[in-house]
Amino acid sequence: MPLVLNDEQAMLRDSARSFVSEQAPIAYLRRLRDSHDETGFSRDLWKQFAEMGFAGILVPEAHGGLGLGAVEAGVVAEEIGRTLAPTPFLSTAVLAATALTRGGSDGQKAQYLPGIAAGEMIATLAADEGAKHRPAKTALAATRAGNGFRLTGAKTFVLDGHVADLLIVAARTAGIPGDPAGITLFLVRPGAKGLTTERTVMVDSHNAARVDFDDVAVDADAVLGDVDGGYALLEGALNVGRAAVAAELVGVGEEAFTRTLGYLKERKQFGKFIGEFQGLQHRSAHLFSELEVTKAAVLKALQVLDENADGAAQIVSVAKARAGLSAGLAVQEAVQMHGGMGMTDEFDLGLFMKRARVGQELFGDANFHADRLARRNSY
Amino acid sequence: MPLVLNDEQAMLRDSARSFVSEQAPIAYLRRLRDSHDETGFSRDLWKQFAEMGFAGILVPEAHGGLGLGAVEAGVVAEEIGRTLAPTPFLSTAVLAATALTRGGSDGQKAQYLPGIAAGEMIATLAADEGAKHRPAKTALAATRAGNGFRLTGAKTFVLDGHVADLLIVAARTAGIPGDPAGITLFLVRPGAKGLTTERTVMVDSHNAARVDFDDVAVDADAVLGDVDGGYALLEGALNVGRAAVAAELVGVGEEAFTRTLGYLKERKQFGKFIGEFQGLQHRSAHLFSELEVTKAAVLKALQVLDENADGAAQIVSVAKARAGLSAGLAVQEAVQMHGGMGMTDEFDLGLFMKRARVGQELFGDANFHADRLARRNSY
Amino acid sequence: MADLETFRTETRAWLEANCPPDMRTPTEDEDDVVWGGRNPAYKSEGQRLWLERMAAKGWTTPEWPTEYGGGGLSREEAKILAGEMRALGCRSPLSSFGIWMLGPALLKYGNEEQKRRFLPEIVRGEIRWCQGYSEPGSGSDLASLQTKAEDRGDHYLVNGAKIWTSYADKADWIFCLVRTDMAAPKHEGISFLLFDMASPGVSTKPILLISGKSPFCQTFFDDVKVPKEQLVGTLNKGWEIAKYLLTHERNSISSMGGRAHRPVHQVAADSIGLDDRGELADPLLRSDVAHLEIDEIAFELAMERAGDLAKRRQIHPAYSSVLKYYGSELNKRRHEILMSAGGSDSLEWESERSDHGAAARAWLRTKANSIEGGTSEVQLNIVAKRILELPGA
Amino acid sequence: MADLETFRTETRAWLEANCPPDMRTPTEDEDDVVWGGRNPAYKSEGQRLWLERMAAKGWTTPEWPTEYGGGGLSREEAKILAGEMRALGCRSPLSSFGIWMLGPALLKYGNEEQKRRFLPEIVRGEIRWCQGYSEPGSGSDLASLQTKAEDRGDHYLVNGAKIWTSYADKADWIFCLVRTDMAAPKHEGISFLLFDMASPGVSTKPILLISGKSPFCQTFFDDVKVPKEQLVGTLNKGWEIAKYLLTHERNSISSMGGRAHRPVHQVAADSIGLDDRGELADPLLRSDVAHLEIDEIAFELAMERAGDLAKRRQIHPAYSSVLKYYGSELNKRRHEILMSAGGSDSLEWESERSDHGAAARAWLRTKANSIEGGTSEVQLNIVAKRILELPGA
Repeated sequence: MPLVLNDEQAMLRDSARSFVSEQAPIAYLRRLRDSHDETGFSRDLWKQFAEMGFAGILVPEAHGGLGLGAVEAGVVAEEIGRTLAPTPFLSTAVLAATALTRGGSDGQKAQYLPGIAAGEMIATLAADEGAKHRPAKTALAATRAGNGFRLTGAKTFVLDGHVADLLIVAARTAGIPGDPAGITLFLVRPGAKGLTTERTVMVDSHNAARVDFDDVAVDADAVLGDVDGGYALLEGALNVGRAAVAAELVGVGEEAFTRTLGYLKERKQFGKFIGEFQGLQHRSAHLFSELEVTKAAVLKALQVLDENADGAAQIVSVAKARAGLSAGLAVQEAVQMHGGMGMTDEFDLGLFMKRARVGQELFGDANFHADRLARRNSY
Repeated sequence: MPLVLNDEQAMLRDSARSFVSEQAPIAYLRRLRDSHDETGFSRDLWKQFAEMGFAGILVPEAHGGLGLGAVEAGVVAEEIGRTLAPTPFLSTAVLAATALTRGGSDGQKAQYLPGIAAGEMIATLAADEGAKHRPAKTALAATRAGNGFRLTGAKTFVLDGHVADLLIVAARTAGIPGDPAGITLFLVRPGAKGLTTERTVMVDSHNAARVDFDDVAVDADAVLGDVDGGYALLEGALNVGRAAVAAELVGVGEEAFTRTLGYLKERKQFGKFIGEFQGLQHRSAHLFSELEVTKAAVLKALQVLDENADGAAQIVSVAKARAGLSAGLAVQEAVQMHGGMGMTDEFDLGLFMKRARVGQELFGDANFHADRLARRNSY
Repeated sequence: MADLETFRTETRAWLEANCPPDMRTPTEDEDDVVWGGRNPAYKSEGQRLWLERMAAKGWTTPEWPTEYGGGGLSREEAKILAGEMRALGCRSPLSSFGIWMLGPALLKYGNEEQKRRFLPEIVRGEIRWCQGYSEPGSGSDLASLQTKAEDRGDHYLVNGAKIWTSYADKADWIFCLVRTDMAAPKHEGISFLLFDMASPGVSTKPILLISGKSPFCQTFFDDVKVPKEQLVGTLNKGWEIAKYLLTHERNSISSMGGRAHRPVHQVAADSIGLDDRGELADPLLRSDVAHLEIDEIAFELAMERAGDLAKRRQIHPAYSSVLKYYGSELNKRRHEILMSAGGSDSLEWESERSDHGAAARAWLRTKANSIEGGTSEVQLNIVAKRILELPGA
Repeated sequence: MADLETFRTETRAWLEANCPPDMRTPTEDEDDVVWGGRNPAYKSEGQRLWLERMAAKGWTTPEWPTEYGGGGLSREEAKILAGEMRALGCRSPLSSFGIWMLGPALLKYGNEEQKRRFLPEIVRGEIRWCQGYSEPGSGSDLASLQTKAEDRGDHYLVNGAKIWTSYADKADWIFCLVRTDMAAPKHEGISFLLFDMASPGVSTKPILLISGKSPFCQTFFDDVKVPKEQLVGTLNKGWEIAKYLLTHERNSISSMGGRAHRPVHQVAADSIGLDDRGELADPLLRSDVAHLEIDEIAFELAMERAGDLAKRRQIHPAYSSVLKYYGSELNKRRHEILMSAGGSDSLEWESERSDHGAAARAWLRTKANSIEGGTSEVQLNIVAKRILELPGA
């Protein structure tokens, strides 16, 4: 498949771009942040996202979605990255929609997917337990009790966890932390007894939460997919999430770079446009090259996810690692080339730097993915 | 101790610099290389080195040497680096002299050290066995036989191994490869039965050899230091060697940089001196900074070796790692900034690049030393 | 030498007798730093007493002449005083841009009347000064400053704006670069003025950084009248004073690139743990940390070496640019790695658990290291041109 | 479409009938490449036959017009021919700077007589050409070339020297940039000449590289007489032809940054081994390798994407500079890591064991990647100015 967007995808990009830039420009993030908004995004705006089809982009048409693929989800994520719009897109429309669509029973799908596609249900995946992303190390214990299970443990970095109507929780039903086998996914409602959620306000003013499970009881039909065999489903959803974050980071990095290029062409120092200085020219050209190489890898990862989801792990790792590194370089160069102005909160670049950092960490940083690639290639 | 040379050391540097630049300029290396000289250096010239005191710089005065320290050895090594002079300085005057002085019995010292100091005996240390420097993994087997030992195995990257009059061989007398304990050093003469030496012509036209041991018999008094306890002595000698190579790499890197700076000031392109281009200016200033930071670490390592040899491992690793990396950067920038000319054999820069590469590898590359530092700091 | 030993003994005795016990403990937060000024904010009686006693001896400025309130000590005596204070754990009695910046400039460029008027107040910490150099439009090209001071007979009329004025909202007076000749080449129309921040027409606005609150302000001048006797040095020759102060500043830039208080590998090990071999349980991060720590150790030694060379006058006057460049870039890299080590924990921004986002705020704050005090690009230009003597503008 | 299918069927049949069996195997070394020329060095009868048969059909230059000996194929037909040759594993019958470089320039800028005289020889591989562009003093500033051609009535008298002329010692003729107006601005006094390397006054000297032998030569012209009808295009307008050829060259730069034939991690594992966890037994090198392989995979995709964009005419004309820059720097980094992986084994230079220093020679050779075909600095300038549209000279 050619490494370019097809006409439909290009149209989707254009409509996502104009929608996001009009409805959720950077001022939207600032407003939510400065008003200490408790939800962390606008439910009304998310409804509008849903009306555009974005909430259900990965939800099958039979359940009210668009039934599109990872490439289309990535197109939307990239545009979200350009304005840093906080939305439940990643948690709900990507992670939860993928896990439910792939792993859900007919009943589970019918119960949850239409609400997701309609923008009415916020759902999320709770995978991490420590400071670093290590899904195979899942330790949160799910022990059989009667017909169901009881969950005890803690999750961190749960996107939109404090407002989610549904948590998809990775838990250990067998084996020990580190074993891929023995992991099971559970659908848990936030009102469950013993479940406490603490919103963690993050550097990027996007939503995350810590969720504690103190002997939380769930029924047998809360299991998503197979008992003990949830790792593949978890990794499958995470891979789509990783590629979507990579696409978002492309948007973040490109926007930071575009603003920097503009500044280089208008700011004068020592009687010259600073873009005339060869030192900055070479660094800009290098950064452009890094971003271009990353874009190719990210698009390929999204395409492979749609063609052969099981074979996508390696290219997803390449895309996620590179997207984090090149967006990280873009925001650092942006702040440095803007000088003192780039350091002020009033200016937007800091917001890009903060989001890039969170995106780097989310679902595995460059070192995690390089390590994963090495393991997959037996070295 | 201040991180500067004292007056005596500065005088030594000046005399070494003028001696080396007059007696062993780069043309000397070329001549040896192009004539496929079998010895790989000039024995006469090495005698002159000895007359200057350089061969015995680390040999105690009682055995005919100058009885100086690592700082002084480093001063000479750095000057050798500036002209890439092939000499047995590292093998004989640094490694062998250190091992014999520290570990030798009175008889061993009296037997070998005067010859080393006089420039009459070439001696070397045979440590490596594989492509990478891993002294703790020494596997060459020394098994007790009668009153002595029999050695079987192979050594690689033995400096001056094909012309050495004495080999100091690290062998395993107990334990398994990877154990620091169980290593013993042996003094072996090249004529020993079962010993074969193959010169390996290296990219930098400096001497190295592979040495095979096929049931080579040595007496009990061939043991240098303690049986099974040779690792500390081996590491002690290697640390002095590492710091000396680091100093040599400072010389290599600085000379490559100096030549490049000269070229930047005389070469014109597009009507300007190429040194006017900010891209090259910034890279030059960055390289200068790297070299300066390295120089401080190398001098400190040499000083610490003289103050507290046992506590020097960490700073030696810092010095060796940085010296390899910054000399590597210096030669790469040198070739790149000289353009096509830098790629020709006729020009000298390629010789600097080649020697820097060998120096990076010798006695552990930057990754080896970073790993070593991490282990020493328990992470 | 005997005199110096006597001085040491007497100094030690005086410090022991006069330094309040709570001034012998390490400073822990910003409140522990005494800035003085018209409305001094003493956290404790010990702070007030300690400043008063040290100021009375002129030891807030040990080497300044006694006629201006200074301690009149020789270089050797001042070293002994510093050594004894360190030995006893005495805090600095006073932090002051007056001491660090303005004082040395006044001693060099001020007239006698200015020295008598301003220096004793600085010694006693009675007036808190701020520095008006950078402007919103000037950036690295400081000499392009546009704040103008028009000659109105008996006074100058100042209009314009400054930025990055540290603690301008708390300062009593400002020392300020202004343009007094609009027509001259940019370096030749600049003058150095002193004026009261309480003057009508002066206003300030704190700057919020991406890392959060900061001491920096924007400062605005709207028809501020400045008496002519508050011009320091020659009219239109202020750039010379500015250059003097900039060099002074760069030379005193602290050791930001040196090793962190807690080794990075310990932070990483606490966050990530060690594996069954005792190695950091993230092998690729371990590689980053080890290479970083090598450079940290080496950079500390480079600073030490620079100090030793400077003592022997064997150092290039622009060498501080090498250290400024390397140290600030190293510090940025360190905090990138610390953020990786901290993972999602270090991304929290407000929680108690994260000490109100201490890791993230520190990381973001480091991004200014390569901008403030001359950008990395400016340092590289200086190294290239002044030390390496590369050609060109 | 039906016609194209017929063409495909007929082409396949012809290739099957005419391509000698030994010309259907992959090329293994330099001897397998056929360069033609006055004194062709055929390794086998198959090579000779294959060239003769392909040349007879004009298929050494499928799209050139038949009147000059070319195949006269349309773009679509040429693609079909290439596809069928690939399917059958047919080797290229002829490698030739005449085909790649001079021919396109002659077709665009040559006069009718020149086309009739030179193109058919190129098609048949009878004359081997070399390219005289760079000079010892010109470097990246190609237009500063100094080789001069003086008008002597019926001929030009050429004096000067060229460098980096690939295979000049084996070539029959040269296409050469010369200065024909010493007084004009540098871009406006250059002309494009063709002449016989057997002319009196031409000499060549092979260039030994730091990596060893190379196809490059220095070429010297000492009073070489060149008939005036061998000037291509307009006098003093040769820079236009040069620019045309340089763009042509950059666009055809191969995929040097793509993945190596053997993955780096395999080379490393063979040399260093795996530990008890199955990880490369040098954890820090493992980190370097993994990051490298990520970039290798991504760069391959970047090339693929560029090709896909180019097909859709959605690519900036200077985009090849991005790939040239990135690919050559990546290749240098790859070989640095390969040298680390190989350790002391890869430092050997002459032994059989090391295949005569293959690793070290390959490593050294990569250092030219960022110089030849336009330095990395030139590529970055092009990206900055033409793609990013940054201001300045």
